[in-house]
Formats: sequence, structure tokens, C-alpha cells
Amino acid sequence: MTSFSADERQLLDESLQNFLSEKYGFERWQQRSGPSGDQYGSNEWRQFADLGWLGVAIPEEFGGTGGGLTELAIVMAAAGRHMVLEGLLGTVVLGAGAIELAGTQAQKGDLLPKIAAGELRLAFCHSEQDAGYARDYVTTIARPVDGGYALEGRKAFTLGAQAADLLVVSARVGAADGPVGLFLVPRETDGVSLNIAPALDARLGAEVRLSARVPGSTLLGRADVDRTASIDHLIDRAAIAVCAEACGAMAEATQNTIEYLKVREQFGQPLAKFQVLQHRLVDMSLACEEARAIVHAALEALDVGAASAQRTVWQAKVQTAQSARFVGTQSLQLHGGIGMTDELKAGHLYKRLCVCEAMFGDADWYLKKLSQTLPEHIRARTQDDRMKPPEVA
Amino acid sequence: MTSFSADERQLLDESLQNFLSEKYGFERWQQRSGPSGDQYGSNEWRQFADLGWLGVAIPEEFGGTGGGLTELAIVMAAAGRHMVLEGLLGTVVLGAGAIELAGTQAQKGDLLPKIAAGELRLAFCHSEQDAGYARDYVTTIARPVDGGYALEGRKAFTLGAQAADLLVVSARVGAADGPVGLFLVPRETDGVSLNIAPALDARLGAEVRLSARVPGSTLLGRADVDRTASIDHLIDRAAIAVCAEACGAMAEATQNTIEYLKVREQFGQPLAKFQVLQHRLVDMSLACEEARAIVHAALEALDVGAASAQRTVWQAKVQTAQSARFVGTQSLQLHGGIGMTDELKAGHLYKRLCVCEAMFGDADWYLKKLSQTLPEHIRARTQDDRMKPPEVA
Amino acid sequence: MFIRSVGSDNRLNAFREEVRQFCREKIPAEIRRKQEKSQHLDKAEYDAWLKLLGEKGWLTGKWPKEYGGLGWEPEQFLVFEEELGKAGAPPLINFGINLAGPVIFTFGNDEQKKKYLADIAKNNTWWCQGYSEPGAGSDLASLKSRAVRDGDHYVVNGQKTWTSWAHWADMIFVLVRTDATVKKQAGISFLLIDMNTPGITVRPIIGITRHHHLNEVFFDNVRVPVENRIGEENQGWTYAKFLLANERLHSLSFAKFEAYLAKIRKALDVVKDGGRPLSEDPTYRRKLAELDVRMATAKALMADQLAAARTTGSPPMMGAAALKLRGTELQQSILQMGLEVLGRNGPVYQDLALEQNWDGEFVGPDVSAGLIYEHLYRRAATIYSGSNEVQRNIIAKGALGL
Amino acid sequence: MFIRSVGSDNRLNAFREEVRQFCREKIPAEIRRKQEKSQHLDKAEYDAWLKLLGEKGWLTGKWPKEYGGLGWEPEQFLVFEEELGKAGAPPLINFGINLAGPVIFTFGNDEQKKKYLADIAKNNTWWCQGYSEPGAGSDLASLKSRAVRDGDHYVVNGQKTWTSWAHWADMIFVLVRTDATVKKQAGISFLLIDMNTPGITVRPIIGITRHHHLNEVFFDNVRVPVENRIGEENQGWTYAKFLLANERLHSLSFAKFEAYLAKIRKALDVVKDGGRPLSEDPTYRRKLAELDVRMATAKALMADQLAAARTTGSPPMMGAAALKLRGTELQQSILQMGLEVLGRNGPVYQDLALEQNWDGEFVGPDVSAGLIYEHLYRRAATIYSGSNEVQRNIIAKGALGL
Repeated sequence: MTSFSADERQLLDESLQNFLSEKYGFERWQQRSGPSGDQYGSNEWRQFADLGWLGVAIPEEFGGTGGGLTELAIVMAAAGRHMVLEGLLGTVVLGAGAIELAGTQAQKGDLLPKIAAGELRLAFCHSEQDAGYARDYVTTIARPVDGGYALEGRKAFTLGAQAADLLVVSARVGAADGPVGLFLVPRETDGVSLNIAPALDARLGAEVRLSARVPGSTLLGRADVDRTASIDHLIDRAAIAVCAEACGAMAEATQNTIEYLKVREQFGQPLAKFQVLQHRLVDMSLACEEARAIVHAALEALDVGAASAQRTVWQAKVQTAQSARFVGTQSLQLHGGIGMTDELKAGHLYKRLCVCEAMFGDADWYLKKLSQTLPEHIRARTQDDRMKPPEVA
Repeated sequence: MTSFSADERQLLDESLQNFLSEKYGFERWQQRSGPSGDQYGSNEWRQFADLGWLGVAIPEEFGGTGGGLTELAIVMAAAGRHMVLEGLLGTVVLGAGAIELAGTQAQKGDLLPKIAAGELRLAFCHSEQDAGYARDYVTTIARPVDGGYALEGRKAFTLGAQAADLLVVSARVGAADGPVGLFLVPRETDGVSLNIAPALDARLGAEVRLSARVPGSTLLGRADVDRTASIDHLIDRAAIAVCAEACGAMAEATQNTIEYLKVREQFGQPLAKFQVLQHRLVDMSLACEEARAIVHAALEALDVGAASAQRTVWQAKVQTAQSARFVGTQSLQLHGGIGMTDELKAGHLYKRLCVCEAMFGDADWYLKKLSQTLPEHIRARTQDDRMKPPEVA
Repeated sequence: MFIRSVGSDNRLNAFREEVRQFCREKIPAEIRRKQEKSQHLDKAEYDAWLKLLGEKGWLTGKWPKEYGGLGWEPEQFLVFEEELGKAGAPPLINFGINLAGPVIFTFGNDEQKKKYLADIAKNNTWWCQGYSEPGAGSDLASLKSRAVRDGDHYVVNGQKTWTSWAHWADMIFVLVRTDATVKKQAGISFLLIDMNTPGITVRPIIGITRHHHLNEVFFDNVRVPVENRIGEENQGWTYAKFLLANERLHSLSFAKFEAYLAKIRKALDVVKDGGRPLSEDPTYRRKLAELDVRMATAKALMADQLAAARTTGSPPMMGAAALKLRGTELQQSILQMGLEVLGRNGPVYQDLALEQNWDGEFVGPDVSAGLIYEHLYRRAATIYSGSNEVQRNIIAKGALGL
Repeated sequence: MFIRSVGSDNRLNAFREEVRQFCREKIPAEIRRKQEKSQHLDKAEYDAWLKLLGEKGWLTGKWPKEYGGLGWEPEQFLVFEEELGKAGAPPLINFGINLAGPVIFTFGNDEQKKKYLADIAKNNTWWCQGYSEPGAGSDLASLKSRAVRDGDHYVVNGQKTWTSWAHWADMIFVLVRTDATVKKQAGISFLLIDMNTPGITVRPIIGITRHHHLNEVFFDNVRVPVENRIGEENQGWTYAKFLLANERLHSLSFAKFEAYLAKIRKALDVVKDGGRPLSEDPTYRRKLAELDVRMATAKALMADQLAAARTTGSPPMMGAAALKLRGTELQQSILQMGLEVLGRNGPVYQDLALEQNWDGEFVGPDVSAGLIYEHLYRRAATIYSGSNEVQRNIIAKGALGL
């Protein structure tokens, strides 16, 4: 993929901010965000497509503008700031990403243009109840049957699954130790049932049970290729996209809090005049900057395919989770009682930040992965490190 | 052991505070605390004995006043507040404790009165280089030889060892898998060599190497009794005594800091008027209170022999370590540059608090022990806990 | 240091057993079932249980005997509350028994004592608290609701907010401004108002939990008999501070914390990563150990307070503010861990599962919705009863003299 | 967000290799040996090395070419410093090259540039910093040292403190009050003073490290030529602030942090618990992972700053204060971990092992004394260059407009 120039990125960001501030206001958001609301707005989705956001990372030959993950992250950050309800992640990052990584030329040619055009919504149904954050735990099985596969299994709660046209389902092909394949299963397939539930942040999702027959054409790519590594890479991309969203949400939460404290008076002066609260706001701002900086480093590392990319993603997810928790909790705390109601953005941003913190692995999980890859590093370092090339962090 | 009444404890505390404030001032402390100073002051030690502090926990029949660990802790807290240099811990808590737990009646009758009278100073040389905080790691060996034992081994750095009359040395009797015995080895024995070094807090101590013959009478109690459990108990007592000392040092550090901030002016007003620093002082005070409260709970649990005592000691050591670190670092921070010199108590208290944090196990070490004993607890709780007696925390 | 004994004696064991047995026998099965699922109780369910406690006199066990209480020491109340928590009993509702009641028997006149105390003790009346206002959060004394004397009545106008259970309450105690010309603390009075008085409107507030138990209460020319005023006119701040100290003390309920931990432990066995339960992961065992230490420390602080109050009769240095600070911080840490554990299960929050008659299917462990509800609701714990920032101001000024 | 690229290019690889090779060949063996043992260097040893760097022009690589520098971008300096750190070279001494020099070439006159810059670049003069005073810590502008004009001289009286290397320095730059009748920032001048001038007394301060490198400097009727004043009289605060921003930027040395971590890693292999090295304990691996994340974040923040400065020419929002805050917090966390690891070994601190000619025997790992020295010394990192509390005030006011 090619990346946009700084000017093109700037234009993309401005189009996002302009549209979302004008057309995606908080009152309307409140109406739409309830369990019976139109969360996955068809109008909005079409407009996102028209503005070129959905195809921003889809290659030009397939109807997109051929940007990289950094461009997607600009979209996600704006989505975070404005609390976009639609499932960008499932369709644009994971869904399109899965097709690009695992699909045949024909599948790409068929599906990617539809995604860019806003005609196809996807949800990535990979994780299973007992998997937790583990990425290689797949017990769903796809047994070859006449003309297709019999899918049997259960996929954990996935945001946006209730509204997706196609579910991207991972399953072991043939047997419990078979290669992991990715299937595009229409949500409306017989034998696919959803237990729909709201998430912490009121967005809907569903657990998915599969006991269904699907045609062979639903498999992405060839049947004998194991997709575990691709899934790992996809989830890295999704994790950093979620970090970008969190960066947007954190920046918004911090800015809201600063503005509120400047006008809210107690004990005879604006709260923003109290030194303790000033320092808290400084630390919130710093937390935002830190997450933004390392997420940016991870995005560029992924976009150029740096050897350190995965490690940087893990580091970024840890830092973002920690920043998000601090900013989210302090934003509520400093708003006081009013922040505890559903009437302000603060609470909604807090809940979304909690979701971002958890999605695709929390700080503990990535710290464990980082710590497990340290020992070699330790050994390497205690020998003569003057002989070695410098580490790229 | 019997415990003192609240009034008796009050009197003990007053005698400590009065003597130490008057006779143990900071200027003289500075002279004595250097590597060539008279750290283990003979005059002071005699006066401690005369005031009854050294025998406070020694049974009356052996020349003491028969108090418990709580009374010792009152002494240790005062020692912490006034940065007493003398090795109370090695002699009064560990040395006397070892004799009481493992000694024969004759040994008790011979040695305990001397300790109470200030005529005998001890150091507890149990830990070894590779033991870390582990309490059951003993490789020093005492091989029976004609009329006694040949001690071979090496004991880790022990505060006060350089000035002790007797070293309490643990060793496996007979062979590498023999029972652990405790030997009272005169420091001046041939084949006992010391590598003397200063600790972080400038107090001296030494690594001890043993390749020495000692008479059979140096063994405390019988040769066939394994003292591992006694040592474990002794170290629990020492750990909580160190916590008590830390409580005294923390209280002093916090009070000093409050007083300093009330007089030190910057930006046109006393530092104590800045809200951020006020809250910091509040958190320091709270940290002191928390450590004091749980140490108190642990002392009483040990004194009454409660089943929960050991667990409470571990909890107290964790809390004290955390409180000590916060109070110590913040005391330095709030003093600013002047606290970074050897001319104020702040730095010395900081360093002593670092030592207290580490001695006999730091927070990580005890948290690991606590977490390893949790699983049964979890299981027990997830069954019907209405059927079980309440936990004592 | 370490001078007064803090050890708890065993004389309360029999009482503990009595409470335990009472709970075992008397908590209605339906309530127990709902409590286990963390489902919200309705008023009738609360009443059914609280009246049982009222009959035993336990609801107001801490009150002095002369006002119908049992004169419990604080330790006894702690045992009582702990056992209630362990037995899965509904929580006690503070407003009558711990807030209004003590104000009335301490500062009220004989008429008022006669009129209100017995009904509180028997749970015949529900009270709610008219303290906070939209413009006056932690700076409570800057309240704007006003009461103007008109013959033998006050005419009250204004608005209160964050009023728990106002929609169920029979009575409300409010702080109103009766003199706007003096220093803000000096012109406040303390009134008891019947919620059925014309001019009172209750409007629900939906919390970030998506649940309703908080309200706004509007007063539009509400006529309140002068005899409903506690103590002197314009002296209300004195009574208000007394009540706030009680409120702070009661914000620390270890029984509740134990209940959270029990649910987290259950979740640790059920939630998995890569097929292995989280309870096998040292990271979580370490977190439990850290919470264990903090819980033990908070209990020790409480024991210390009680011992000090017992022997000296005066509250110890740091007082209720310290317990409020550390208690609420601990509470949020426990509930943070809850969210972390459940996060592996997808960020689901089935809030409707907390309503009765829900017949949906759980995604993940059944303790999930209840823990997340508490997580969200208790983000307010460091805000309500005076924010923790204000508590630190109080300690800085009061205890440290800064 | 994410608009400007922060990626570092590879054009510095050749330079990196050049520095690496230079260090390999030129660092005297004795210095390398002492650095590995963390032993203090004497002035002659510093000089020997710094003059070598001066000959290459690297000492002042960042200076503009017109003043004898090489016009390095900040990235190039970072590479330079990183390689020096990895090679075990002695640290650079800031006072001339990063503090006095830039003030002189930015605000000094041609005479001053001619007189001082070349000697700084070649390490012919050692400078020290006369900023702090006993009564003026983080509130620097409240300084009391005064300079009174007497013909073509100033007569300086007063006291400076926390003066690193004053006992070795040839020159000192000082802030003095030249007008006491105006607002405190408005009456300050910036003077360059020869340390050999009569009336200057240097008195050592022994730090909590038990080592001497800080001093008090007393001025007793010290006569300083007026030509030694930088810029305008009473405008010294402007130059002082410029210098402080440089100081803050240079407080963050990743090379130093890497060196600490290398020593800690070494200690983890040597220090044991129950016979097993600590490097096998997940607790410590987790701590390393946490530090790894913070280090990566701090580096990303730095890269971000550099990218912003490169493209917009103006410093980014949070600026040097943010890096100072997080950098020093990270530094202390790393050194805290060092102390934790070494704690298992007994709380030994063999400070004399840091002096040359020490022939004692180590208790525990040989990195111990050096790490503990740094632990103690760097407790000051959150105090010096403006305490971290003051940095937060700066950000609150400057960046957030509070």
C-alpha cells in the first residue's frame, strides 16, 4: 500500500471532522445509541462511503484509495472523538483486511469494491468463549460436505455482528487439528443464530452459534492454507485501530473536561483554578500525548513492515490501555455527579474507553506477551552489545 | 508472654521519646553514623539496658520485664523515629528470640540476662548469598568433629555483624540434608572472617565466612531438632519489628516535611499553601496511618498466637513497604534540593526506609507468598461460604 | 504508637451466630435469588426484609436505647452488616436509620422524636436526602434552594439532585437557605418535608449504568410547617455536618467488598484465556493478593478508629475522611479488577438482566451484569459524600493544620 | 492526529557507525574500565576524552556552523549520544556545550563569541551554573545574589548552591539581581564570571550519595567586568528561560537509561532467591516489560517532538516540560527496580567502590554500588531543572491555558 502525503491526510482528517461535527451531533447520537436505535445508520454508512472513508485502505484496483493503516487510523481517531456508532472496525479493518489477506483475486474483485461503496457490512467472528484474548484458539469446525462445508461451533460476543451482512468466521477445516480457514457466512444463513446483547457502551453485538451448511465459495482462498498467521496480523491491525479510536476518544474526553472545569464554579472560583485539578488535567493531557505518540510509531512500523512492528503494537496497546483508563476515570471524577449520568458525553466516552481497553487484549495480556519475549533480549544484552546493531524500539 | 497494660506501654513510650530526643540528637548522630564512627555506642547501649528497653520482651525469670512483641515494637518505632544506630534488631528481636526459641534452659539462664543487661550483642547470620529472601535455604554445614563442630559456609551481609559479640549462625548439622541448627559463634573465633561494608543507610554490616571449629556448647538446644520452623517464626517477628521501626521513621519523615513546608516560602507563600503539596502531605499521612494500623493488627495477632498471624505479618510487610516508599520518596521530593544532602534528616530517613523496605522480604516477595496461598481460599469461597465460619483477616 | 489494644474480642460470636441464623431462615427465597443475580429489588421486596429487621430492633441497633435503639457498639454493627452481606441480604438503606434518625434524636425536639423515630426503626417510612443541588456539588454550602417564612409555614422553592430513591420516599430532609444576606454556611436551615406535599415533582435521572435510582426533586412553592424544622433557624449547617460525618463513615462497607470479591473469584474460574481459567494465571492471583492487603489494611484502619473512639471517646486523627478516601479507592480497585476479568469475555453489559422477569440468555458468567453495574455506579463513590479531593482538603486543614 | 510522519530515516546509519568505531578505538582502556565499574572519573580523565570529541567537532555538533558547530539535526545528536552511552563513554558535561554556549551565541556580542565559544567547543574551559540559591529553588526568579555597578565593573555578592563541578570549573554563568525595585523577573542580569576572581569561595556539599560533586559558591565583593554581561542589563530572565528550556530537553538521555537497564539485567542473572536467579521470576520479567513500554513511549514522544519541530519549526503542545516529567519519572522507576533487585542481596552500598584505587571486595554484584549511587542521586531528577510540580504548573498555564 502507498501512504498518503501529509496534505492528503490533513484533507482526510478535515473531511472527517467537518462531517462528524455537523451531521453526527450528540442529541441525535443519544436517540440512535439505544438498544432499539438505528446504531448502524444506513444513511450514515452510505455517506461514509461517499466521503471515501470506507475505501481509504482498499487498493485502488478494487475501488479504494489505496491508503495504509495510518489513513485508517485517522478515520478511527475521528470516529473515537465523535463516538461513531457504526462498525468501522468489523467492516473496514477486519473484514476488508481478511479478504485482502486471504481472498482469491475473484473474491477481492467481487467484495472489496462493495465494501468501499458501503454496500457490504462485515463482522469478524473469530474469538470463542474459552479463547479469551488468545488468537490461535479455534474449536469451530468446518467439515467438508457435498458442495460445501458444515460449520459447527460457537463464536464469542462480537460487536456489530447483529447488523453485518457477512460474518467472517474462522474454523478448522476438516478436523479439530485442521488448518484454520476463514469463511464468509451470510448472517441470514439457516443454522446461524445470534444472541444479541448490548456492550458496556450500549453498542450492540452478538454471540454467534453455527450449525449450518455453507457453499464452498464462502471459504476465503484455498482450503489447505492455515490462516493463523494472517489472523494474528489482522488482530494486530485491529488492535492498533482500536488504539487510534481510543486516542480520539481520550482527546475528546480531556478537552471536554478542561472546558467544563473552566466554567464550573465551586468554592467561589472555577474548578480549573484549583492546583490539584490543574495537575490532574496536565496528567490527562500527557496520557493522551503518550498514547498518540506510541500509536503513531506503531502505525508507521506496520505500514512499512518493520521487523519491530508487532512488538511496537503490543507496547502501544499497553500504553493506550493505561492512558485510556486514567483519562476515562479522571474525566468522570472531575465532572463530578453530572458526569455519572447518561446526559453528558463524559460517561459515554468513559464506557467506550473501557471497551477499547479490553478489545483484542488488555494491558496485562500484552505485558505478559512482552515479558515472555524478554528473556532472549536479556541474554543478548548481557553479552557484548557493542557488537550488535542498535535495537529499534 | 504477658503484655503490658496501655498505661505501662505509655510509660515505656515516654521514656523512649524523652531519652532519645534529649540524648540522641542529630548532630551527634551525624558524627557517629560515619563508617569510622561509634555506631554501636557502648554508652548508649548501656543506657538502653538501664532504661529496660533491651529486656522488654525477655521473660522476668531471665532478667527481663516479660513483655511481648508489641512492647518491642514500641521500642523499634521510637528507634525508627530517632534513627537509633545500635543493632536492636539483631540482639533484642532475633538474637534473644533465637535463644528463647531454641536454647536449653541453661543457655537461656546464661545468656538472656546478659542481653537484658546490655552485656551481650548478637547478630543473626542466617541468610546466604543465594538465598535472597528465602528462609529455608541453608548450605552452611556443621560437621561433627571431636568435641564440637566444623562450620563451613558463607553468610550474606548482616547489619551489625561487625560489632556483635556472638553471631547466631544457622547451619545444617552433619550433612547437606541434615537438620538446620543454630550456633552461637563468637565473632572473634579463628576461621571466622568478615567483609565489612556500609549499608545504604551508612550503618555497617558484614558478610561472614566460616571455616571454623566451635565447641558443641555453641549449638542452641539439641542437635537433632530442625530449627527451620523456628527460624521462619523468628523472621516473621523480625519482619514486623522492622515494620514498626519503619512506622516510626515514616511518622518522623512526614512530620519533618510538614514542618518544613510550613516555613519554606516560594512564589510568595509557604509551600504548605499549595494545594498539590497539601494533598501530597495528606497522602503521606494516610500512608503512615495505614502502615501503623496493619502493623498493630499483626503485632497483636502474633502476641496472641492467632491462626491468621503469619498472613497478617505478610500483609503488614507489604503495606509497610509501600507506605515507606511513598513517604520516603515524597519526603525527599517535597524538601527539594536541601533534602538531597546529608545535612538533613530527610535523606537519612529515606535511606533507612529503603533498608526497612528490603529487610526480610520486600513487597513483591510477600505478595508472591500471599498469592500462592490464595488458590485454596478462592476455591473455598466459591463454594457455599454461608456454611463456613467467618474469615479472620 | 501501638499503645492501645486494637484486638477484637470474641464476645460478639454469639450475636454473629444469631444474625447468621436469622438470615438463613428469614431472607425470602425470591429475594435471595435476585440478590445472587444482582437483580434490582422493588420497594415491596426491600420493605418485606427491612420490616423483619425492624421487628428485631436491628435496623436501629446502633441507636441509643432511649430512642428505641439497642445501643450497639460500632463493632457489633460491623458484625451485623458483615453477616448480612455474606448471607446475600438486601443492603440497608441509610437515609432513615443512619442519616435522618441520628439528626432527629440528636438535634430534634421531643415532638419530632415522637413523630419520626419509631417509623424509621420499623421501616414504616422511607427517607431520602435533599442535599446536593445542580450548582452545588462538593461545595454543598453554596446551595440555592430557599425557604421563606409565611406565618407558621416555610415556602420552599428550588431544586435538589442525585436524590436516591426519591421516587419511593415518604419523607425528605433538605437543606434550604433561610438567610441569603450572611456567609453561606450561616443562612441554612434543615427541614423535614413530606414527599406528598403539593408542589414537589420528582424526575428520574438515568445513570451511566442505564438504570434509574437517582432523581431530581423540584420544589415549587412547597408549604412546610415550621414545626418540621430541625433545631434553630439558620443553624442547619451544624446539623448538616454532623450528618455528613455519619455518611462518610457508612460509605465503607466491607461486606459489600467481600461480595464483589466472591463474584470476581467465581468469574476467574469461568473466564478463560486460551482454554485455561484465569484463576490459574499468576497475574490475577497477584492482583487478588494486592487487594487482600488493601482490604486487611482498611479493616485495620477501621479497627484502629473504633479502638480510639472506645478508649478516648474522640475520633482519631485522620477520622472518617481517611476511611472514606481509602475505602472508596479500594472499592473502585476491586471493581476495576472485575471489569478486567470480564473484559476477556467481550465487553458485554446485559443491564436488562438486572431487571426482574428478564428471561434472556447470559453472555459469559452470570455475575457479569451485576459486577459491571457496580463498577459503573461506584465510579461515583469517589464523588459522592464529598469528593475525595474535598476529603483531602478536609484532612489537610483539619488534621494537618495546613 | 497521525498526520505528519514520525518515521526516522536511515541516513544516519553511516554516522552511527562512525561514532561507534571512534568509541571503540579512542576511549582509553582505563576510562572504560572505570565506567564499567561506575567509578567516578577525575577531571583529567574527563578532559582527555572530551578533548578528543572536541577535536572531531562532535562536542558541539548541534551548534550552528557559523559558531564552529556542525549544524546537526536533533536526531543526529541523539544517535551520537546513544552510541556514546552504549560504548561506555564518559557522559557529556552540559554546562558549556548545551547551556553557556547556546546562550552566548544566541544573545552574546561578537567579543563574547570570540572569547568563549572556541574554548567550549574544544573543551579548554569547564563551565558551571550559578542559578539556584538557598532561598530560591524552583522559584528561581526570587534569587537574591546582587550585582552593583561600580564603574566598568559589577560588584557581586551572594550565594549560589547545587553547583555541579564548581570545584573544577574555570567559568561560571550566574543570574544576579541588578534592580531590586521592580518585579522579580525584571531586575535580573546574566553574567559570566571567571572562577579565579578574588572573593569566590567554593564549599562542597555532600549528597545523600555520600559523594561530592555539588557545591555552594559564595561571592564576596567579586568584581566582574561589565563586558562579561550577556545582552542587556535587567534582561537576564529572558536568557535564563532560554537556557532552562535547553536544560529540560537535555535531562532526557535514553542512552543513560539503557545503561541502567543493562546493569539491572546483569544483576537479575546474579541475584538469587532460594537459589534461583531473579531473571527466572515472572514478576521481574513483567517489571522489565513495563519499563520497556514506558521507554518505547518516551522515545515515541521524543520522535514526535522532533518531527513537529522539523515540519512546523515550532515546539509541539506539551514541549520540553512533558519530556522532562515523563523522562525523570521513568528514570526513577528504572532505578527503583534496580534497588529492588539488589535488595535481596542485603542493603549494601559500597560507595567507596566508586572511588578509584578501591581494592575492597564486592558484596553482591559489581554493578551494585553504581546502580545505588544513581538511584540516590537521581531522586533529585524530579527536583532539579525545575521540580516536576513546577513543570506541571508550566504546562497547565502554558499549554492548557488554565
